[in-house]
Amino acid sequence: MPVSNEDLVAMYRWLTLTRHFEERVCDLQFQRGIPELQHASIGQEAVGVGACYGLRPDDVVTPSLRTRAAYLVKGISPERQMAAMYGKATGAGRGKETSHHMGDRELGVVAGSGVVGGSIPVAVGVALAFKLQDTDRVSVVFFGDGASNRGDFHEALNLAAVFRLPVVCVCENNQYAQSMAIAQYLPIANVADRAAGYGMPGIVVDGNDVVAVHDAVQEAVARARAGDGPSLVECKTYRWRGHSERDAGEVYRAREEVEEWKKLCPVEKLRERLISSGVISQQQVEEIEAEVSQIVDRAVEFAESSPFPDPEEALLHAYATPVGGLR
Amino acid sequence: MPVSNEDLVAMYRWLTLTRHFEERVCDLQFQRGIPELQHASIGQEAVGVGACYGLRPDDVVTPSLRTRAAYLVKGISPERQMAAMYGKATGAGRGKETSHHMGDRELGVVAGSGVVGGSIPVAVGVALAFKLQDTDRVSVVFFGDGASNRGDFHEALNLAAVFRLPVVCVCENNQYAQSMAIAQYLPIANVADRAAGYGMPGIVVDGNDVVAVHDAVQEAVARARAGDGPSLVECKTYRWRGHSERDAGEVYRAREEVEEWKKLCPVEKLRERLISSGVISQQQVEEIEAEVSQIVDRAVEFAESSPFPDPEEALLHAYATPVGGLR
Amino acid sequence: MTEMRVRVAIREALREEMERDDSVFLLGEDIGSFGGAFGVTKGLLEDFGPDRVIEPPLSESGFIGSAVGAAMMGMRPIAEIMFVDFITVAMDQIVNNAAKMSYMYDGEISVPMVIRAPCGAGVRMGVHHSQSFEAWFAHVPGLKVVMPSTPADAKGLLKTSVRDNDPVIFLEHKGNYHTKGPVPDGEHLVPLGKADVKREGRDVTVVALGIMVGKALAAAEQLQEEGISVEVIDPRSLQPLDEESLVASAAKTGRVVIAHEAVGPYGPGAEIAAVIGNGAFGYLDRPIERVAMPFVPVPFSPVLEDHVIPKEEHIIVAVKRVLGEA
Amino acid sequence: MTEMRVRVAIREALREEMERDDSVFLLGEDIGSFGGAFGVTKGLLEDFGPDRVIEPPLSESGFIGSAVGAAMMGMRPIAEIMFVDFITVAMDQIVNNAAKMSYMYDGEISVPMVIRAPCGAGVRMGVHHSQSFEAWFAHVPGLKVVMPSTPADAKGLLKTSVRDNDPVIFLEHKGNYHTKGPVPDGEHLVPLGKADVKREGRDVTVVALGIMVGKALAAAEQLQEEGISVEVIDPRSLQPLDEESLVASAAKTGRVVIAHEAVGPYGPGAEIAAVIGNGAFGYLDRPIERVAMPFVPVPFSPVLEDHVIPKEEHIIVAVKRVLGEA
Ligand SMILES: Cc1ncc(C[n+]2csc(CCOP(=O)(O)OP(=O)(O)O)c2C)c(N)n1
Ligand SMILES: Cc1ncc(C[n+]2csc(CCOP(=O)(O)OP(=O)(O)O)c2C)c(N)n1
Ligand SMILES: [Mg+2]
Ligand SMILES: [Mg+2]
Repeated sequence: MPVSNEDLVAMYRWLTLTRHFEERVCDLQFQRGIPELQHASIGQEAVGVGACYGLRPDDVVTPSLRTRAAYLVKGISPERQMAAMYGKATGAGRGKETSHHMGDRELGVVAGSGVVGGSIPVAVGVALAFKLQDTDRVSVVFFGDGASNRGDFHEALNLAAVFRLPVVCVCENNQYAQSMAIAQYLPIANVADRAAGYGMPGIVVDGNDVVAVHDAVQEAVARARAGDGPSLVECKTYRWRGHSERDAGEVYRAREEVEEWKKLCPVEKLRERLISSGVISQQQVEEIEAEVSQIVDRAVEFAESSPFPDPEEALLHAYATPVGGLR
Repeated sequence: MPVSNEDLVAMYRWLTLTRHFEERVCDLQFQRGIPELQHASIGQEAVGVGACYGLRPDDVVTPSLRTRAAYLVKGISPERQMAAMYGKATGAGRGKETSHHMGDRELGVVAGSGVVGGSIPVAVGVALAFKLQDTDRVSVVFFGDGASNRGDFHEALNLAAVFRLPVVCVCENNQYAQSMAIAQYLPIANVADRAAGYGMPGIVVDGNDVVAVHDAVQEAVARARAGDGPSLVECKTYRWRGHSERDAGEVYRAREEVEEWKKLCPVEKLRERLISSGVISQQQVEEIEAEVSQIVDRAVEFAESSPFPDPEEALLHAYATPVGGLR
Repeated sequence: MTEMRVRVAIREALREEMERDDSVFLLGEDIGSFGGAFGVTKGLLEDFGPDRVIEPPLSESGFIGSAVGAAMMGMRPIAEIMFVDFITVAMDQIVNNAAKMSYMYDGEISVPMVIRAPCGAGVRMGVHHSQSFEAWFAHVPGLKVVMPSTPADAKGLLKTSVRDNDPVIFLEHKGNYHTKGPVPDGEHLVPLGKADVKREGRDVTVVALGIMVGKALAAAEQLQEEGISVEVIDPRSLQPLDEESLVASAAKTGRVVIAHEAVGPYGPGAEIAAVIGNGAFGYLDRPIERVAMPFVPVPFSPVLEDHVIPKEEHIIVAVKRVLGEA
Repeated sequence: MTEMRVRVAIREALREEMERDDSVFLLGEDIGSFGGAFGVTKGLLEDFGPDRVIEPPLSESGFIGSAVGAAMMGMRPIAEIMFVDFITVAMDQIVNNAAKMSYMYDGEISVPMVIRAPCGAGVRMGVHHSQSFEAWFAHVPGLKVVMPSTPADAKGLLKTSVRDNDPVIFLEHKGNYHTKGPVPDGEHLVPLGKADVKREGRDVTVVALGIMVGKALAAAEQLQEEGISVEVIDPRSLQPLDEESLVASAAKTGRVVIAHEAVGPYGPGAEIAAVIGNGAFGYLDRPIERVAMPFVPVPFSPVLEDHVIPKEEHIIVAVKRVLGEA
């Protein structure tokens, strides 16, 4: 099913919102002393937007450490995410979790692991449940190029392939794992080439082209939903900022490289397409900018005006069934 | 370098010795109460023989759980291996280790892990040392088809590829992991196809053809020695007996299948070649049989007449540098 | 009551829970036609089919992780690790995913899964097939840790574990599978966090875990002949730990021996000793003694392995020591 | 003596040992131009080149396992795990390979490697970046476990660890990297297995691990003002553990508080309490108190995290409790 103009505009709005959200956090990180260390996804927004736009509400997403867009598109409000960054009671797990690993049971988001790659088997297990429950729900999991070197990637994809589970594995290949360049750890051209080792389709797409991502993932989702098993979709993109806001990202790569990639901005790319094809006007673009900027303003206001959790709450909910003194 | 007739005869002798050794252990397992549970390699002897024959004494081998031939060809005497099976002081680690995971520092054998796949990274580390030490020694590691599903396989092969380490990864594909048939866990045709995911050569050979194994491994060894990095060599073979002597191997596979594979016996295969090409006579065959049979007799005698270790030795050598009460 | 072995009691628990609740399924290598390395799951594939008895590829991290995901989606996986020694490859999934989810979601999600794992020494399989890691898991908030000793407890604790909403590490000593004992007929549930006095006594308390319970009872029997009255108490779960019952028994007898098969240092007995030392302070007549595996790996050779495994006689010596007789 | 931070002391130790011995090399993600997540290895790639400062792919099991193999072949790898929380993915390589080799070869081979891993809470990174697992490793025969608290100890213990022939788990508390202190000039080695009395006192012994040493000293300072004389003793290594010195201090003061950042149950303090409870039995006037993280994961939000981290004030309260004042 080709995307409609409305879809394109909607995706554009998500891209813009993600960009604004991330930029705002970067601006405020030190200025306001936001406790969560931001791992900005700026430059990579098209992956999460393209992959999650068009999912069913009952599909389940497991994010990577840099998948802000997925959280937004899956419906976790900017307010809640921002509050999570501030460690507020209105945030993730009432302050227990960071925004970039948060889960949401109702919205179908699995809390991510801080251990890179550790969430891939979990997401495959989500798909296993869907299969056992005889539903046609789909599990979508995001991870980085670095994560594709972890044993869990291998074990999880193999498991998914053997049981033909409804899972779409989306690799956000941003060319770096922290300070290490992909050539230091990937001895082949594409992460997607590893799919052949599990007999599943491995697709490479321009990760800065939200439509390309969307189409590839939707195709994979359709396969999964039809019972035809898992896929690996690799989205080639780039991390504009450092690994985190504590990393200027400058010791291990050339500024020129960053500049080159900035020319391939996923937000601009879609904007140009929309404008040149006459789908939206420059004015509409500005309206969207203004709108999302306000949304982010409100998110910051919400976060800042939210209360911190009661410290004593730290002692609760390590267990779902507290017995014998466990809480 | 093509194998000479002497090489062929020597390999035939190793095959026969391995077969006899293994058969004897199976015979004696319950009859004599041999404490080590045998995991017989019968039917797979060509893999270890072909891969280890022709290695330099300073090359290092890391066996799988079913690589009796590798131990023998690397020079661990049948006496010592048999004594290890009996848990004698003349065995592996003076009784601390079983015969099928034993190591030998002098002979260049790394003690295997009982955790399937766990030894692959260790063997890659051996190769890393060789590279850092600027030698042209080679590390050869054996593992099963089941092990190729472990994360350690993935992480180790990737590491080896990234650093172009001198390691040859030999997969003993015997079609089963314990009771599970390969179709239950390998969603592709060949384990060797996974090599592409690491950009290293992946070669499939008839694992019952000792010459084919030898040639493929020697080629890979030459590549490794020349600094051209790792290879994955998959040897297709079959486990004639159960997973261990406690498993009759009959619930999960058809007798016919076993019978079919027995027709492809690696020992017979080489014998026929040697006889039909006139390299050895039937009489020589019988002489070899008699000779290895005696070797195995002596190994059993040695094992049975060897003393058990002093029980107190159990308390020693958990540490290489005993300090502060540690021993 | 029906006499049965631990192996059968566990199988019954699995069967009953699978019958009771469709969301319960088994996940493990060789648990199907093969019946599991120790024969525990024999017959279950035939009875429940391959959607309830699932054999994943040899990839413990992958399948334990997938059990976490399935549990979060409303299933109740019971995963089997063939030997607890191999659980080392799945530690991250257990410690950082299974154990953390409830907290990360502030209680809004649960991970109702059980990991069954045979533990312990005595099978002549050497350093990689004989370990005991219960102390590790009991040190992880978010996990529950169960160690049954009798067929009745094995059945009742496992059924409770399956119904529990938290991840439970269920440790079955390999040497116990053939242990026979009476199991109550009909629905039989044993709560987590309740120690069980396996034998009442006055003079000394022996706190014994898993396979050591049987050895402690045998030791108590022998000591009785010498007029020494030994109380044997089995915590049954290490997390939660029934501190109150342990302290009460210790306060009553004033002398305590703790027996487990794991190595001593930083082992489960350390916590139990610390808890009792604190809770029964002033009631103890003698220092607490620990009986444990010496601080070495478990060697293969029978003479070596037999030398390191803690036995009845070690308990007897320790009891005499706390009585001031040795 | 030169004043320096722990971070620099560790870097000096690495540098000196690399200069001294060609077989020493570093292995870890982002330890090169980036200098490591905590800046410890800054400058070492430049000085020693990529054959001595090796950056493997993101695969901790793979590269820790490869360190084992390299160590068996005569190298002395120092591997870095970026946060000890991630060591869960490499447990098998550590526990079943590194720790077992010497025993499997009956002492004929050794695995001289060090695994450095930042541990502990306080960095606002939540459940997966804040844990303390020292008790796990100290429970594994074949491993040595070191936890420095001061710059001098960090340097001296690390140098000793590099020269040791056994695998050493070297745990650096993230909150300690910036701690300053004097470090002896020239060759400075601190033995494993020797506790250090960081402050002498008469009334109460505080056994403190890692980052808790500084907090214990601060608490002692405050308590001094109230006329309470606190002895602070730092085991420095948990394996080997200097039981004698701990018992001697406890016997002297008769009152013991144990402080660590790991969660309490089955934590390192359990073993220390058990050892002291046994060794100093009869000398103790009051039950041993433990100060530790409550039994929950470490939450992200600053107000929550600050609430669970054990602090000076908790030590003060515990000291008063063992003095019968609270
Ligand atoms: C197992 C593990 N090793 C190391 C880290 C530290 N770390 C956090 S993110 C990261 C890089 C991950 O790279 P990639 O998977 O490509 O994701 P990206 O950050 O590029 O989105 C590293 C090394 C970690 N969190 N977990
Ligand atoms: C991590 C791990 N999981 C399970 C086992 C139990 N086990 C021992 S051998 C084996 C089968 C291994 O299959 P494969 O790698 O093909 O080797 P083969 O036995 O066929 O030679 C299994 C499941 C183990 N030892 N380690
Ligand atoms: Mg990346
Ligand atoms: Mg096999």
